[in-house]
Amino acid sequence: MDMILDILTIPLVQAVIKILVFVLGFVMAVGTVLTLMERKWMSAVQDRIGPNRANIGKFTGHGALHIAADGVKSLLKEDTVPAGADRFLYLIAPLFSYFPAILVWAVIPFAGPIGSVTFQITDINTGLVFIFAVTSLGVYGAVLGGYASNNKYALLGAIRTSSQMLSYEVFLGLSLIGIFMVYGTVQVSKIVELQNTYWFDGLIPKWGIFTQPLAFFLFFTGMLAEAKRQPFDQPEGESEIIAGYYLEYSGARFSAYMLAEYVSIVAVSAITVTLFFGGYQIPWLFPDGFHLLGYSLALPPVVVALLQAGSFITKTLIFCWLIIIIRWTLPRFRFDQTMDLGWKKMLPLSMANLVVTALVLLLTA
Amino acid sequence: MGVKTKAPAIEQGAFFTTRLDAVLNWARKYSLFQYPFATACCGMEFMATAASHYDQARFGAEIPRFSPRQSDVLWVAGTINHKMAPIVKRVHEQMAHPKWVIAFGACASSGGFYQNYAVVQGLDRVIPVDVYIGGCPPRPEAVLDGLIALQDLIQTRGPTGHTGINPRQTKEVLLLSRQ
Amino acid sequence: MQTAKKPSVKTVQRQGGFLIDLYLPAIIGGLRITLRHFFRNVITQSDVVTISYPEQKRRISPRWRGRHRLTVREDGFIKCVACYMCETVCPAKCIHIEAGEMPDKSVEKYPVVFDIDELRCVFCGLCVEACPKDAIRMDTGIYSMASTERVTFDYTRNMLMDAHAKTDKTKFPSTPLPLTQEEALPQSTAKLAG
Amino acid sequence: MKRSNLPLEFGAEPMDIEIGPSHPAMHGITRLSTRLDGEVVTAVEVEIGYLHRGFEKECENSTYVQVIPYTDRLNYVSPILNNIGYSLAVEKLFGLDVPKRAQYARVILGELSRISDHLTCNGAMGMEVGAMTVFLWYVKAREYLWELTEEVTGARLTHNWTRFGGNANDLPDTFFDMLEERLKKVEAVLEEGVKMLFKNKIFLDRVKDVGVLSRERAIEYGFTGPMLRATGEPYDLRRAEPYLVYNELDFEIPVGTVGDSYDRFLVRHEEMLQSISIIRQAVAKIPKGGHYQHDRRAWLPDKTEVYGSIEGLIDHFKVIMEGSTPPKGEVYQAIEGGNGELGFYLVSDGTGKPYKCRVRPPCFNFVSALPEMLIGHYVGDIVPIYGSINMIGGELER
Repeated sequence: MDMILDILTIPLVQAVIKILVFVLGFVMAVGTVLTLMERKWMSAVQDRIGPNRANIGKFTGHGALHIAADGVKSLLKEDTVPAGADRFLYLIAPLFSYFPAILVWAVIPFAGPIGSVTFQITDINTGLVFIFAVTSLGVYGAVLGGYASNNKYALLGAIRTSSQMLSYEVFLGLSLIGIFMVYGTVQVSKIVELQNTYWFDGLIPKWGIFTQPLAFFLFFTGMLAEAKRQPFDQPEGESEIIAGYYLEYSGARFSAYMLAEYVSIVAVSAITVTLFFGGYQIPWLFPDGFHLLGYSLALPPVVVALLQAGSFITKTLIFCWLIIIIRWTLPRFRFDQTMDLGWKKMLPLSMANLVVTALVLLLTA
Repeated sequence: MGVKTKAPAIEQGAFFTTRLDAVLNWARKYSLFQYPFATACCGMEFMATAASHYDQARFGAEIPRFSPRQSDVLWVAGTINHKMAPIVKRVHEQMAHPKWVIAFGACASSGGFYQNYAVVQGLDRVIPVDVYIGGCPPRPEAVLDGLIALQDLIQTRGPTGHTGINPRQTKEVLLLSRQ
Repeated sequence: MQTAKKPSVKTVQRQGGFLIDLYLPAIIGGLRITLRHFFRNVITQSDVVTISYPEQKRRISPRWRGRHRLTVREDGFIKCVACYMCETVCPAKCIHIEAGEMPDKSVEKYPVVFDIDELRCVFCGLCVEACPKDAIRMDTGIYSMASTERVTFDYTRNMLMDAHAKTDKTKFPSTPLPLTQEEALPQSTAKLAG
Repeated sequence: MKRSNLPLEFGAEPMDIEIGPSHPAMHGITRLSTRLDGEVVTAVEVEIGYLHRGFEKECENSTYVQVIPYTDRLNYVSPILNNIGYSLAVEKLFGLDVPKRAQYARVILGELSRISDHLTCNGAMGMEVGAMTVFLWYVKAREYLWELTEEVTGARLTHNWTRFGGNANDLPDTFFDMLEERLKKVEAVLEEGVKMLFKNKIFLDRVKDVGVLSRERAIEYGFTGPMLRATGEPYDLRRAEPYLVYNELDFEIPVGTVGDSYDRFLVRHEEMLQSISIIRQAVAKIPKGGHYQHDRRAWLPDKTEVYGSIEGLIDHFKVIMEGSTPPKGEVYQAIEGGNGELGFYLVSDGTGKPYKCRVRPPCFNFVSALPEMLIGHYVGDIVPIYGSINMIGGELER
């Protein structure tokens, strides 16, 4: 027994366990379920029922088994490699699309620390910069896939992806500088902790959405574009370039792209929640319990950690849901309009945001 | 014309089906991504079937993929003329295995009442067809029945569907020679 | 030729302006509608219009032109007299009739073969209109035909008569156009042959 | 290939790309060979013929009444309008009069058809710029109307409903019972569509000022229908050359100002509202009476006569064996179809089969103007422009 506890204190073992639990147990699982939930939720918007027929005996689980059916089927489907494709790049490209969506989780805290145990895979002190570094990798999966397919539509999709993602990263970064300035750190765990400080005698939490409201809109829009979700899904642009960069992929590799898209939705939601909605924080919940207007309720640390994890997961799921509902509400931009929006509207706005933030900080300091 | 009986039931013993096959076929039949090759009037009924009132998505046959690589079932909805036939054939060839074909409506199945120089007298002269849906155009109910028939076929026959060219067993008056 | 009336013209209103340029009002307005649908459908399913087809069936019009049936007389013999009207008028040429005679002359002429290729049929209903004997009808209410085999769409005389026996005549009352012979002949004494 | 004179950006090599025939945006059946400079279309060639079904040849080999089912499949989004156009042409050939009730019934069902056509077109336009939900709602609304027409004609889409001298059957009571409720539902869906799209900048950006064709060019190309009206020309055959009972009904002709995709969208939307109003007026005014006036040359007598009298039976046999036999001559009859002027030109040599039956499809002209509308726009614009012309393969290629 002691030996097990000893092993558990080794940082590497802890990290492996955390990776398994967070990435496989949460991210991949939610990403997979989202593939079905998108179909169910869009059906609800469109006055339909959505998939519900796959059954084992009488059990259908309101369509839950369709996930299994889709998964098994796509593994069994023929894996096509088009003639003239760059075979090696073509085969490995889908893997690249996972990098940003998975690596991001390294720095995202799920709950506050209990003693020395943190619920964060690693707490590097340049966390936010790390997030940027990683999300900018996302372009490779799409570009390599589109380039290697030897298909003009796929190539168009790849070109669109690269220019869209590169342009949107610019103001994505600028819009976050406001967050750096307000909280004075780029360490993700610190930012989340500082979001549990309050204005007006502990009434209103200093969440990112309250300290940087404009930055939230800019950041969220930019993140939608990074995840290539409607209204910025020109790289996939179903009605004109059919499926964009993954046009030629079939079977398991196609599912990999699809799944990567959903996983990146989860990642986008988690980053947004972490930076702007207090991360795992519940308002007025401190490590020792609730405190509001002089009233307080003491709670053991484990319960607090559980509550925090629950809050983080709930907030993330709400954002996943919102992103999906947005997709079924809005039309998509034309490609050049996406660029216009990025360079001519979002970029000046994020700069203005910086100036205003700086002024306010200067005046209040 | 002699008396026709119902199609012979699929012989059970002829296909050795293991448990694993059954599970795999189950997955295949509930995850049919579709390629809507809608050319004409039947395309309108295809839309109606996919729309809210009939909601084809209930059967897992959602997500129209316009990339043949990613689709499992090719819905040929509408008239196929001689100019279009090579394109259907090409799309069918591009589809990744396993794949199935549904001939949607009279024109795709048999040429319908276009018995002339322009129209292919039945899709099965170009590519093998797994399920025929009669009607001009078929009601969405018929389309869903066709989909269920395809699912049954997949469950019993596995990924092959109807192998080879479907034998033309009707004794219709052929106005055109075979292409 | 009617005389042309002066048209009243209405110019359509193009939208635009500052509020629209802000993107957000419209996005929120759109979200309000989709969310209304979403929550209604998730909570009460009140907006869901889907018919769960194989279990639920929609009412279809009694006039719906479905699969054919061949009607029979009261003594059980087929009403058709093999006059080839339907075969002539059929635009799809999907009806095939071969006429025959009864040896005992009780019936002048009847179809020995009456085949319909339902896969070619375009369900226009002209055969029903063209029938002078009310012998063919499309009111079986069978609106759905799908099969993995082509042959299953070939319907022979007996199969079509079988469809007649199975038709629920109360659910699909006679279509207004082909009155039955009995209805049409209240005053006439002579019955037409057949 | 029609080319633009624009210089290539960056001196880059142009990319040739084939769009269609099987492409989600091509509605199945047209091929655009485009040359792209980056994302800008510099040259387009439209190739049609992927749905040519030999309509005109089929007509020459069919009797007059057998052509009616073929006309259903011309513009398969508004089949009854085709029925009506063709029947009016044959009736003109015969010099037949149609009972008033039948004319009103034709107006009612024709306008229902027009609504379903515009619903499909506007919905598809929404879908093509990504608003899938609106499209499905519009198709849902169309379904309500199809149930109505099914109640009358016995088919959802291919009705085969008009005859020479009236209609195959009368409007049943159930139709009138259902009508008002269904129209209300359609109006509700249209209202939702307005809220989802009409003020949405993303949608407006996609359709505004793309695919512009001036009034003069549109007239030169022979545009009719919503496409012409969107350029500001109030030309509507229901007013310009009235047929049926449109003179007794009040409606406004919506016109646009610029002639871009957006105007077409708005004109179609307004036309749906006008059609609903026309239907309401017609239902209030529809007289009692017969739905079919028998003429022995044209089509079958009443079934009572067929069953009860030898003359009726002979008429019946004759008209089916020989076909309807109009006098020698030729006519052109045009109606305002879903897409514009839908004309039927018939030549009769006095036999039971038309010597020639030519259709003037409205969307042929639109497709001919496509290169002019597309060149200089982005790839992403091809889709909404193409959607806005409402190309229907059946009538384009016949």
